[in-house]
Amino acid sequence: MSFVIIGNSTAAIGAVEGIRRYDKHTPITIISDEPYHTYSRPLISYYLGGKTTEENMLYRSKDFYEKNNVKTMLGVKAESVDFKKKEVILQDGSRIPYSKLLIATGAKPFVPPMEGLGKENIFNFIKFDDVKKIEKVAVKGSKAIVVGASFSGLKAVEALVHRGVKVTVIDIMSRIMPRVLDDTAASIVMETLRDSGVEVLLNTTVEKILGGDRATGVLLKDGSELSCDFIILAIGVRCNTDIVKGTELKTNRGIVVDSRMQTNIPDVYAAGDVAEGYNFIEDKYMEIAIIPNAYKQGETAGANMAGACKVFDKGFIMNSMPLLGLPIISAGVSEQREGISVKTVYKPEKNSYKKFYIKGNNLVGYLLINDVDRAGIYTSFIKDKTDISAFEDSLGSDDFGFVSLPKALRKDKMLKGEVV
Amino acid sequence: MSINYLTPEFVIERDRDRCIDCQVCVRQCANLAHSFDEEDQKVVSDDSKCVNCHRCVVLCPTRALTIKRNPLEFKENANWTPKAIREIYKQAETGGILLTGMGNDMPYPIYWDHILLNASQVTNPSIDPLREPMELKTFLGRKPEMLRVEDGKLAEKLPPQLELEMPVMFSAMSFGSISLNACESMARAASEVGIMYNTGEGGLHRNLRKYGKNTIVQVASGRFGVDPDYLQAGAAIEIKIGQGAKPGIGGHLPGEKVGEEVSATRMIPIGSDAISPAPHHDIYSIEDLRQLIYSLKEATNYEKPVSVKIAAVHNVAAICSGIARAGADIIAIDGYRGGTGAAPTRIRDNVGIPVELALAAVDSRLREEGIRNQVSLVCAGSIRNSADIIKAVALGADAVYIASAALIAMGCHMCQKCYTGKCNWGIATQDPNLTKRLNPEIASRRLANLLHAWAHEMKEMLGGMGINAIESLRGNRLMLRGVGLSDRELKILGIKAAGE
Amino acid sequence: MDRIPDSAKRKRVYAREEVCVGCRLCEVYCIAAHSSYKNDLIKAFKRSYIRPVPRIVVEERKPISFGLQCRHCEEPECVKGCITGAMQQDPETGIVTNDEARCIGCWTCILACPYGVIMRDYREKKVAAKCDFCIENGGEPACVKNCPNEALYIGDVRESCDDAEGGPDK
Amino acid sequence: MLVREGQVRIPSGCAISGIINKKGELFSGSDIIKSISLMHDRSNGLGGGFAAYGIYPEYKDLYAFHMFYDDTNAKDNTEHFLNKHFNVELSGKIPTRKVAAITNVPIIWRYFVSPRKDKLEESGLSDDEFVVRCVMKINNSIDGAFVVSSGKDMGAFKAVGYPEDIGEFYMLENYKAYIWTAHGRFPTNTPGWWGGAHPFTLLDWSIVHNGEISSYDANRRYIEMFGYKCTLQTDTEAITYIFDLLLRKHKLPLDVAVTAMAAPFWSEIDRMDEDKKELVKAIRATYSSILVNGPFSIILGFKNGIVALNDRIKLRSLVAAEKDDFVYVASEESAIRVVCPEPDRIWAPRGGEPVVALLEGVETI
Repeated sequence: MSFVIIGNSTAAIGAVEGIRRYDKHTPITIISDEPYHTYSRPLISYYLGGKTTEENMLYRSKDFYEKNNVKTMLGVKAESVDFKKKEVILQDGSRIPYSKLLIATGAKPFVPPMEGLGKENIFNFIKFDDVKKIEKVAVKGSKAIVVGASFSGLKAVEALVHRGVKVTVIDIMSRIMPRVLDDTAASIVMETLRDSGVEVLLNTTVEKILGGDRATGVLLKDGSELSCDFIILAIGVRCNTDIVKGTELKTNRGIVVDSRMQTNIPDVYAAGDVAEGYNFIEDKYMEIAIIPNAYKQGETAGANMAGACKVFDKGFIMNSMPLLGLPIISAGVSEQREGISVKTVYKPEKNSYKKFYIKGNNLVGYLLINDVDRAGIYTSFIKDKTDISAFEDSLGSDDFGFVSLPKALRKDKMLKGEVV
Repeated sequence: MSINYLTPEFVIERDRDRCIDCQVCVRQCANLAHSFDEEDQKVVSDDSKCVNCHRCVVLCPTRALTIKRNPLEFKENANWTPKAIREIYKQAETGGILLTGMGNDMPYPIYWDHILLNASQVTNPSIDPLREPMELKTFLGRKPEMLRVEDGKLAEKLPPQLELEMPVMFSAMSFGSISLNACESMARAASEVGIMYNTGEGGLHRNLRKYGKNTIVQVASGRFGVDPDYLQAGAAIEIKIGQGAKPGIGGHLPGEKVGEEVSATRMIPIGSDAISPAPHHDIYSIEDLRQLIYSLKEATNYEKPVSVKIAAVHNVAAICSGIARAGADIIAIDGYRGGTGAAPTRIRDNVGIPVELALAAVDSRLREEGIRNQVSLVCAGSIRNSADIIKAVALGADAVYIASAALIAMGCHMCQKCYTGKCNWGIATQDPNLTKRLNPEIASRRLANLLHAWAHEMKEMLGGMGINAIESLRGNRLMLRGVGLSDRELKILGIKAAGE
Repeated sequence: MDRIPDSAKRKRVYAREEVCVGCRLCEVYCIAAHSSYKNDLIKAFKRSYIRPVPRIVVEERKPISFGLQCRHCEEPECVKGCITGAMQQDPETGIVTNDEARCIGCWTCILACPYGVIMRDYREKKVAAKCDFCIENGGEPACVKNCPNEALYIGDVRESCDDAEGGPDK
Repeated sequence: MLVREGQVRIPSGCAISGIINKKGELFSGSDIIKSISLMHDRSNGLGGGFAAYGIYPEYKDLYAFHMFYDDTNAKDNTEHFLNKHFNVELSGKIPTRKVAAITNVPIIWRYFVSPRKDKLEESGLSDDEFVVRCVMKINNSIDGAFVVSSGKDMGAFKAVGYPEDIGEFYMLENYKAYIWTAHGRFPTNTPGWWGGAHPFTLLDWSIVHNGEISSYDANRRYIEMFGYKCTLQTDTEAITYIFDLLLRKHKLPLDVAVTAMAAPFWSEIDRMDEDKKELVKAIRATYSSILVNGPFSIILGFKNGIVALNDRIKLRSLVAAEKDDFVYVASEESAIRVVCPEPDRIWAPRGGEPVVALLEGVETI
């Protein structure tokens, strides 16, 4: 028996921990093309911004592999999988047999075709290696263009601001973080960006990257030119399914899995950003590229690989992102659709904005800006499909908490698990 | 508006070096004596609102607070005391009768403190309660003149008895005058210790029915909460004629205290004043009492002893003789020190007699008439400690009722402001913000602790006297000696002077 | 298949709202316990340059009040959601703690915690602050120890009480 | 002047002894004197006495009143009272001999009487109750008069002095009885008063007692409700009345009386079977005031036998022995062995466990 995991990030670690809850002994092998001890991907922006150190980026402690009886093959690229022989084929042609395999290869950057992409000083913003390159050019006073004003783009903006870089961020949409923020929320965030000297250009795209060997600027759709010292492309990501392209493993945008994270091939599992898990709010299988989801999928896969029967069918999108000191939290549905009503609580004097998406008696999504305390209670309502009709009015109030809940529900939550 | 002549009775002293402005005091004072000054970001106090209940002092985590009597002096006057003057200010201001809570606090003699106990020396041994059994079990109820035994078996069953593990019971305090948590605490402690608590005239809350074995249900002039189920629910029934704190006076629970639970328990509409008439309007004479006693016995199939509680008044001995002959199984005599949730100050401080004298007179009278066995005597009205109990039993009591002591065990600090409904200790209040301060878990434990401690002490005292069963002390007045008492008082108490 | 059980019995602080007096002494003592003067309230409050945040939430809507702190869940959402690995659960005791050195204040744990008991602490660098069961102070939580009315108590926790998504292991 | 019994309660320690021949055969007072004398150090010369049953066979249907008078006036008043209420069949001085140690001798007289029919009918009382009332009356209201004993075919002989001197004084070697009990007294702070010496008797109940009961006033105040007057304020008197109340008036079996006086502990009662538990509970509840508490050992004498009893935790010594038809009880084993060196059985009864020795053929008291 041996377990093989391709990937070394959140889902992979979740899988190791999931396996080890049931099986302390079967060897696990982790194969990753990155040469690093497992680290936290989202921390690259904090690293770049000087808010954390390389050491503190470790997602698990140095002795994690040893303690969990994991053999690592780091900096080794898995090229493909021979599902018949149950072997992973490495770049050098060698083969690693597996009894059960987890594919946790994550996502890769999506870059639309544009002229001049081959120049130097154009970076992605996904891996540690990306920021290790960026930090060399992002010196105080330099000018940067960030393409993409969504989650990772704005985290890059924040990091650059912290480094004293003058940043311009460009997005094709009419507002920043268009999938999460509405106009009011976007305006609050925009103000924060502006306060930090960030220029935001919306409704436009990069036609062409200017410069010789090195990028020196961009030509925008409207014909205007912007100069810069480097460019970060943070337009989006796609599931990294390269390793199984053209095999019988079923994929759509990502690898198709069931709620136990099994693929269509026996003993092969997938988890994390590469997988299309079940989104229980949308009631469909889709990629849910967020850390909590990646961990739980990995953990579920691991448990099932170890022989347990564990289901994860409560995945949905949720994000927390402090941007330049402004906390932003969102979960679940983030757009008004048919059958969904919206409740907003806006307190400009507190720079606080709260928005709730309600479907029938259930909360299906929310957005909190600035006053994000106790957000998880709302998350739990979504997850548990709590009937909120009795206290819907108090959602978003300053003192919202368990005290707002009907007594029976409150006690049920508060006394949960007590051995009487 | 004219100026109020009353100056603060107490001053709150806050040690600024210790105060951390945590606002615990602010949150705990129902009288709003403390507040947080947002501007200065510090806690400040208003002496005039302080009733000296010590809630803030006890809860202050840094011991930054203390309360003192306002040192403000009037011109010295042995006759016009500050108290007398203040009372006039108050009445001149309000036009109302003076109200107060808890028991008579006037400096009348406390006879317990003039009575001393005996102990064995040489001629007979004291008994060590750590080595020998020491029994406090007590039965309350009518005892037959004699037993009939046939073929080694009891030929005639005893009349119903209350079996107590120690000769102490919690005295009547109604749900309404005190919180449900306070009632529950006593009920739980009573059932743990094996004694009785008393519903008072407030009916029996459904949550407390399970403590029925340890409950005396009271029937008072207002008949609140009385129905056949109620009478059946307890182990005994008590007819309340009077109360030591306010003999001859009825009771009045203001409508604001009659919330949903009190209303349901008392069987009266929410928000209505609960008025207990001064007399029972069906008892204008002793024969009427007899009728009520037997009505209650009929209603409960003669299975429960019936107690009659009266205030200790001048003619108490003759009255008790009448009550015994009217068929009562237990007589509770409540002395003038007994507590109350609310009483007119003048009544509380001036009506009634000391229970020590009343008890001695009643016990002697019933013995002279040869009817002492027909009733059990319960002594009530400010039993403060185990020695008081021992003395009461030696004077002739079968058991004692404690109430103030029980409240103090639960947290009462004797500020005597029960009637305001703002009891900061969650006892004499129905305000849900305050009642939850009394955790029945803690309070019942404290009550049980108190009783266990007293039981230990009583056993020590009994052992010292060479007695190993409480009944051998009952009426055993030779074990008592008086100090600082007149011949007349000694004679009434039926005890000798120390040295005799 | 059975999960390998934790070696220690899980414990958790529970609240009895019926007897919470709303005094907030739990907060006061929690603050002190997480200050540099653990056993001296006066110094903790008067000398601490910046007061630590309490790791207990006191909710109050009169007459109801109660304190609420980390449940140290069996399936801790905050640990699973933590992007840095700072939030960890001790496999022996089940106690969830946040390694503040590694925490970067992304508030994902606040987003994830179903009890809303993780606080934002902006004293120095921003970090998530949460109940640590006072493990550094001997594991007797200061809030429980100093609750004047036993409205907080330590209770044993059943196995598998916090359902993972999709229910417990089948 | 020091007050005497009746004016003050005087606790005392003592020696007791009792001998019965279960066949009812009579024997002289020599043995009992020997037995009680051996325990000389348990007395201090301030009181002692004897009770003897079977001494007046020729007058066994008459109540024998043994009397102490302080003076002739008391004697006259008493005789007037007696003549009014009784037919006095015979009267005379109780024979005594001069003994140096016995001083301050009162007038000692005895009367053999039967209640006058008319008075008896008038009172509506039984013979015994009539006698009891008269005894109470004399003791209470005739100054200087004291009824030493009042039973049939029995008598009490007591005095201030050591028991052996008292035996000699009363010439007890000349009396023959089937039951003898004796008492030597060690009172504290007493001048010694003849009436206060023991045994204490009522009708044919006699009690010798060693101890100081701590429940005295509780016991006294209870029995006084039943018409008894505890004029002497002694434990012995109270215990005698308790026996009289329970056995004669309430007609309770001896075991019930003993249970009331030396009750088992509640912990023991809890282990009894239901019937027994109910009975004992009722006894303790009803007769709680006559639980005799504190140290005591007593010998109750009556015409059919003796009962010896200790308090329930045996705070006083009591030894019993059997030899042939004889049963012995005494404060000390030596006091038995001095008259019965080799008993068939000798034992120390447990606290609260009575030693009952009845005449043959007698079922109960």
